[in-house]
Amino acid sequence: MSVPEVVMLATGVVGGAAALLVVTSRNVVHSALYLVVALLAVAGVFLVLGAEFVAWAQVLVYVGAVVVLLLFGLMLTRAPIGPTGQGNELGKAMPLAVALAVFAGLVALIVTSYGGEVIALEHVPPAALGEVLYVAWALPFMTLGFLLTLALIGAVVIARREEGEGPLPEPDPDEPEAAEASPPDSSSWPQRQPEPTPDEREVSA
Amino acid sequence: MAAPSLPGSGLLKGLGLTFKTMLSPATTAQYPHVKPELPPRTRGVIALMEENCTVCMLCAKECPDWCIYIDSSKETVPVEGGRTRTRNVLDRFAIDFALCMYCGICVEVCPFDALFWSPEFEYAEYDIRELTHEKERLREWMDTVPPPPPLEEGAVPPAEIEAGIAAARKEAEEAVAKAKAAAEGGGEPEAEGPQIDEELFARLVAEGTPERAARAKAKAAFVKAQKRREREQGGDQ
Amino acid sequence: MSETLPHEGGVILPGGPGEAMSVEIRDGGLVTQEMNLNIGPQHPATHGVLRVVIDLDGEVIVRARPVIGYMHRGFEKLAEARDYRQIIALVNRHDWLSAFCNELGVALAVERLMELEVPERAQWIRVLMSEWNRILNHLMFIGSFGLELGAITPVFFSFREREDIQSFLESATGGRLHFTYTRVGGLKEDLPAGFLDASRQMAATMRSRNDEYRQLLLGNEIFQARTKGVGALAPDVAVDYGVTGPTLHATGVAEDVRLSEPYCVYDELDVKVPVRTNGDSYDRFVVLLDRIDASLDLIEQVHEGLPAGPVNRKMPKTVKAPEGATYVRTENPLGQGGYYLVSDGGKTPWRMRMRTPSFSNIQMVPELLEGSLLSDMIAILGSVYFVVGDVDR
Amino acid sequence: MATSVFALEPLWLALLLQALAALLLFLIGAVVVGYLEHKVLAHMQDRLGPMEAIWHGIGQLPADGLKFLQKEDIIPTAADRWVFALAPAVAVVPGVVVIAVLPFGPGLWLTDLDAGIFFALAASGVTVLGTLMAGWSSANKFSLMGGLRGAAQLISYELPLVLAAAAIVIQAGTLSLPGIVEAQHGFTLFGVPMIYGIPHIIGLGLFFVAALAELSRPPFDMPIADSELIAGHMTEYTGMRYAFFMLSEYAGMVILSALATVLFLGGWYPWPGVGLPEGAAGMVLGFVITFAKILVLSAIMVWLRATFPRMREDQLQRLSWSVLIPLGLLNIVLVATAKVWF
Repeated sequence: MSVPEVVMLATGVVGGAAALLVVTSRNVVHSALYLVVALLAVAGVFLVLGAEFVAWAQVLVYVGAVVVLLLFGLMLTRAPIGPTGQGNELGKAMPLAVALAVFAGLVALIVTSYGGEVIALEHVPPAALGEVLYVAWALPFMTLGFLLTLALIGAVVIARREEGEGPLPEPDPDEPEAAEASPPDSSSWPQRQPEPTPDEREVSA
Repeated sequence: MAAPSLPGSGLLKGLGLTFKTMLSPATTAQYPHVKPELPPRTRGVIALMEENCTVCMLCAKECPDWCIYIDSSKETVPVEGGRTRTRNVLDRFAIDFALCMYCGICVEVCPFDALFWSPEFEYAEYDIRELTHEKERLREWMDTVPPPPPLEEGAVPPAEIEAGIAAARKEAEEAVAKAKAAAEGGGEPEAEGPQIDEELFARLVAEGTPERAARAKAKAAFVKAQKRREREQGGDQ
Repeated sequence: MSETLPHEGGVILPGGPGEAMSVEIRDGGLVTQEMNLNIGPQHPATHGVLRVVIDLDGEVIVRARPVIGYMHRGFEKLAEARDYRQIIALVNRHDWLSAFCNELGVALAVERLMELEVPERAQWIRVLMSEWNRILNHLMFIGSFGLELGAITPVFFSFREREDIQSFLESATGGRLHFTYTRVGGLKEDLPAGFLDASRQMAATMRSRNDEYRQLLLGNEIFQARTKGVGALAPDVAVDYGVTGPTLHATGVAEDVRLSEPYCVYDELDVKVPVRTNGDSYDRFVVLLDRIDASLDLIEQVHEGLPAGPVNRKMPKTVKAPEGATYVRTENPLGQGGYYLVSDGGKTPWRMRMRTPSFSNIQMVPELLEGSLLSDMIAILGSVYFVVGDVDR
Repeated sequence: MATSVFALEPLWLALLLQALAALLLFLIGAVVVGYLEHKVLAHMQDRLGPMEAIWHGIGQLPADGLKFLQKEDIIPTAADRWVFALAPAVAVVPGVVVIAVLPFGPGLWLTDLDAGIFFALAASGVTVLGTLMAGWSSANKFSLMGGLRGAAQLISYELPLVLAAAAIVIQAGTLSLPGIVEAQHGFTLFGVPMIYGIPHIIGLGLFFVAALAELSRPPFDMPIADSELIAGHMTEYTGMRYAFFMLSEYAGMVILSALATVLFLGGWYPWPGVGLPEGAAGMVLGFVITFAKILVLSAIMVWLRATFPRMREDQLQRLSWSVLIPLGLLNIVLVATAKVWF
């Protein structure tokens, strides 16, 4: 075996093992951390295949953002540490079946598409990738971008509509500051409990 | 709503100040290398003038946290041609500085001027027991006691000090000669009680100023005038 | 300690073993559970050993409860076994930032019981010392407030000034923090030569330095965003809780003992009480800075008007207050100090009760904290001025 | 374009040397910037800072390192041992890795990736995982909140950071860091050689602000907030593990300053159009120039720390989403338009 093949195999094994641990781990946060390993392994596979840009995109988007978001959510809801019980007791058979089915489907797809064809590993410079993405596939790419933007706007709209707790409204910085010399004015005494207004709720990730 | 984000003048002003501070020399005192200059009244450590102590125990009694330990014994002193007298002998005088709260009550209540403050403060120890200074150590601190500072303009020295100075001066005068009739007590201020500028006071009251406020203003005016007079006198000499 | 709400109805999804968190769905929405958080007794934001138990919903404080008493040293009881001279050394210490003002309050109470008239010069010097002590105190809070908001420089600046002021106060009193300069019937001794010059010089320096704080913090947009509208206190609530001092002045109420019930020679001086109207953290901070200027004005008046004369009355060896009771109010740096002195004619008080400003100010904390963000808690605790020793005594 | 001085023949030797150099640069950079912070901060606060260790406290940080080494390594009973122990490493490793692509002078880089800037940003974004792991595994509520805030902040500020860098990539037409430096070297504005930082002043501001937030440096240090969360995710850490977090912070300052130097300040060239001598002299000079620029940027970070209070979590989120990100998008549009126009 050549060096790239060995590396490919190694990253594949690590990625597979980590993926298994993601679903078998009792601790959700551990699962998320195994996911990091799995995703990094996938980035490694991309790297071996010469898709440098995709590999770094994988790291930036998935490890740097998606998993962080995931962990963020977990910490918010499952704050205390320790294994998290049984969870959903639908049994292990069904997820396993679904996973196996997906795996089989993917394998079949790859085998039928490429068969025994050997792909020469070559480094794809980002410029070439850009060429493909923005020239040959410009329309699908833009459609996708448009779709994602719509989804984002939708998410913002939904998040804003929801009433509920949030930080107190910001004081208006344009509000004129009480002048040093101005006499005490009882009419400007503030409310004891300012109500949060929906407009001023924070829209965060 | 506008986020408080755009770097405004306030942010820049602060940056300017810190930058200016960076360029000016720092005020840090390089302590172990440069010793601080402490005023004479600093309550650093208590010194004992053993010779003055009569074992009256006042300091030990008045100490709020009982950190002064005194042992004494009686000694008979034969007096020629008279009855023998007993005298208190100081066997032990120790101050536990681990307990002391540096309030200075002992120094203040001592009727025979046996205790003094010294600004020395570098007597930290690794062992807390070492912080109990016995009378020998306390006597050593005596060498570091500074003379009391002169008082601010307009102050009246305490009566006993004044009396002491007067007595000493009188003695000195007697010893030198009886010829001169020098004026006594050059240093004291002429005024004891609050004096006021009567003229101004009358005018202010006439103008309808409340009496207290008028009195205050008149007093301030008087003090100012007095100071001016003193300065002028000083300039003449 | 946990005061979480009982789960009424709804579906509770199982939590893990030993897990305090469970998920409840009610009315089609996720019911979140509050997190109980102990701020203190060892926490940098509480200036000592105050403990605030808060319940958090996300970062919003739902409930807050200050737990005090970690620093209780029984000052009032101790005072019953101390003679009046010793008490003065003692009351220096519960509010270590207002040492002189506290000892002055006790001395005034004893003098009132004894019906003593204190020499004029002593009274003026008492005012001078009180005002310098006030500035010392405010500098401390100005510095620490900046620090709590994450600005680390003001505290070094304010300690630089504190150091200078303490140094020349030390030349008169012998102490840097615990002055022990007042005596029943006057002062320990008169000012040393050169003190007034040093004081004049420091007052001038302090004025320019005070502008530096304004330059460093007040105009800063981040500082304004962190403090404006945060912890806004309504004047009626403040009065109800007995809040006094700068915290009260920031709400627009100009109650100040130096004006309403003058002691020493405050009635002969032109006392200015800076007042702001919003009652929020920003205003409380501005009031502090303005009070430094007001104190400097007073100090300059004392420089001008200090009369000559003795600073002490001849006192008996043992001071005994006649039988009776009195209550003296003083304007301490943090608010109103009250000293209730009951004497049975002996050389120690029969009972001495202190009304300390910090204790009243701290009562406000739950009122202000509830509904605010955790980060605002720091801005609020830092600007409701209190000293834990003064709270717990 | 110059090639890396580390392009040696036996691959293993090159790799070894590269790893060593990366580690060394990481440590030296962190220590130098740490010392800079000690001194600049002190003088801005009217004090002297460390003065005793060797000369003007120059040995303070190595001494601190030694002290950290001998400290007891405490892992809280309730902590998740493995995650707790791993977190400092996770915080440090990305920094070391990013060093590999940073050009410190002509030929003074370990490897020149085609997608260098992209890699650097991606890898430095992984640092937050260490924060999150530390925050979660410490079994401490303050740490947890610090971790949460750190994560929220990183997600918000990663975007403006990448957007600001993307505008420069459009301008330079390459993702490679040495490539950007060379492109900048040839850049002229109306015929005058100019660093990117001047026409791209918006981008520079965005990048700098976002970098501060990524590093949790004041005024964006809410996740650490020592007066409030008591150092956030680092609350439970002691000894070497704590030192690792500090190292990663200072190294992060070096890395992001170096990136800003490359993107906006002309890298190792004193000014675009002004060349460097060939050979070793040029390398040394280039290294000195790069490092000087890094130190100036780090000093500005320290300056901000000395002056500003920290922003509240919701304020800094609002700043990112409603000011920086729209500004970043606008910047890209402007740059792209200008690029096509001229």
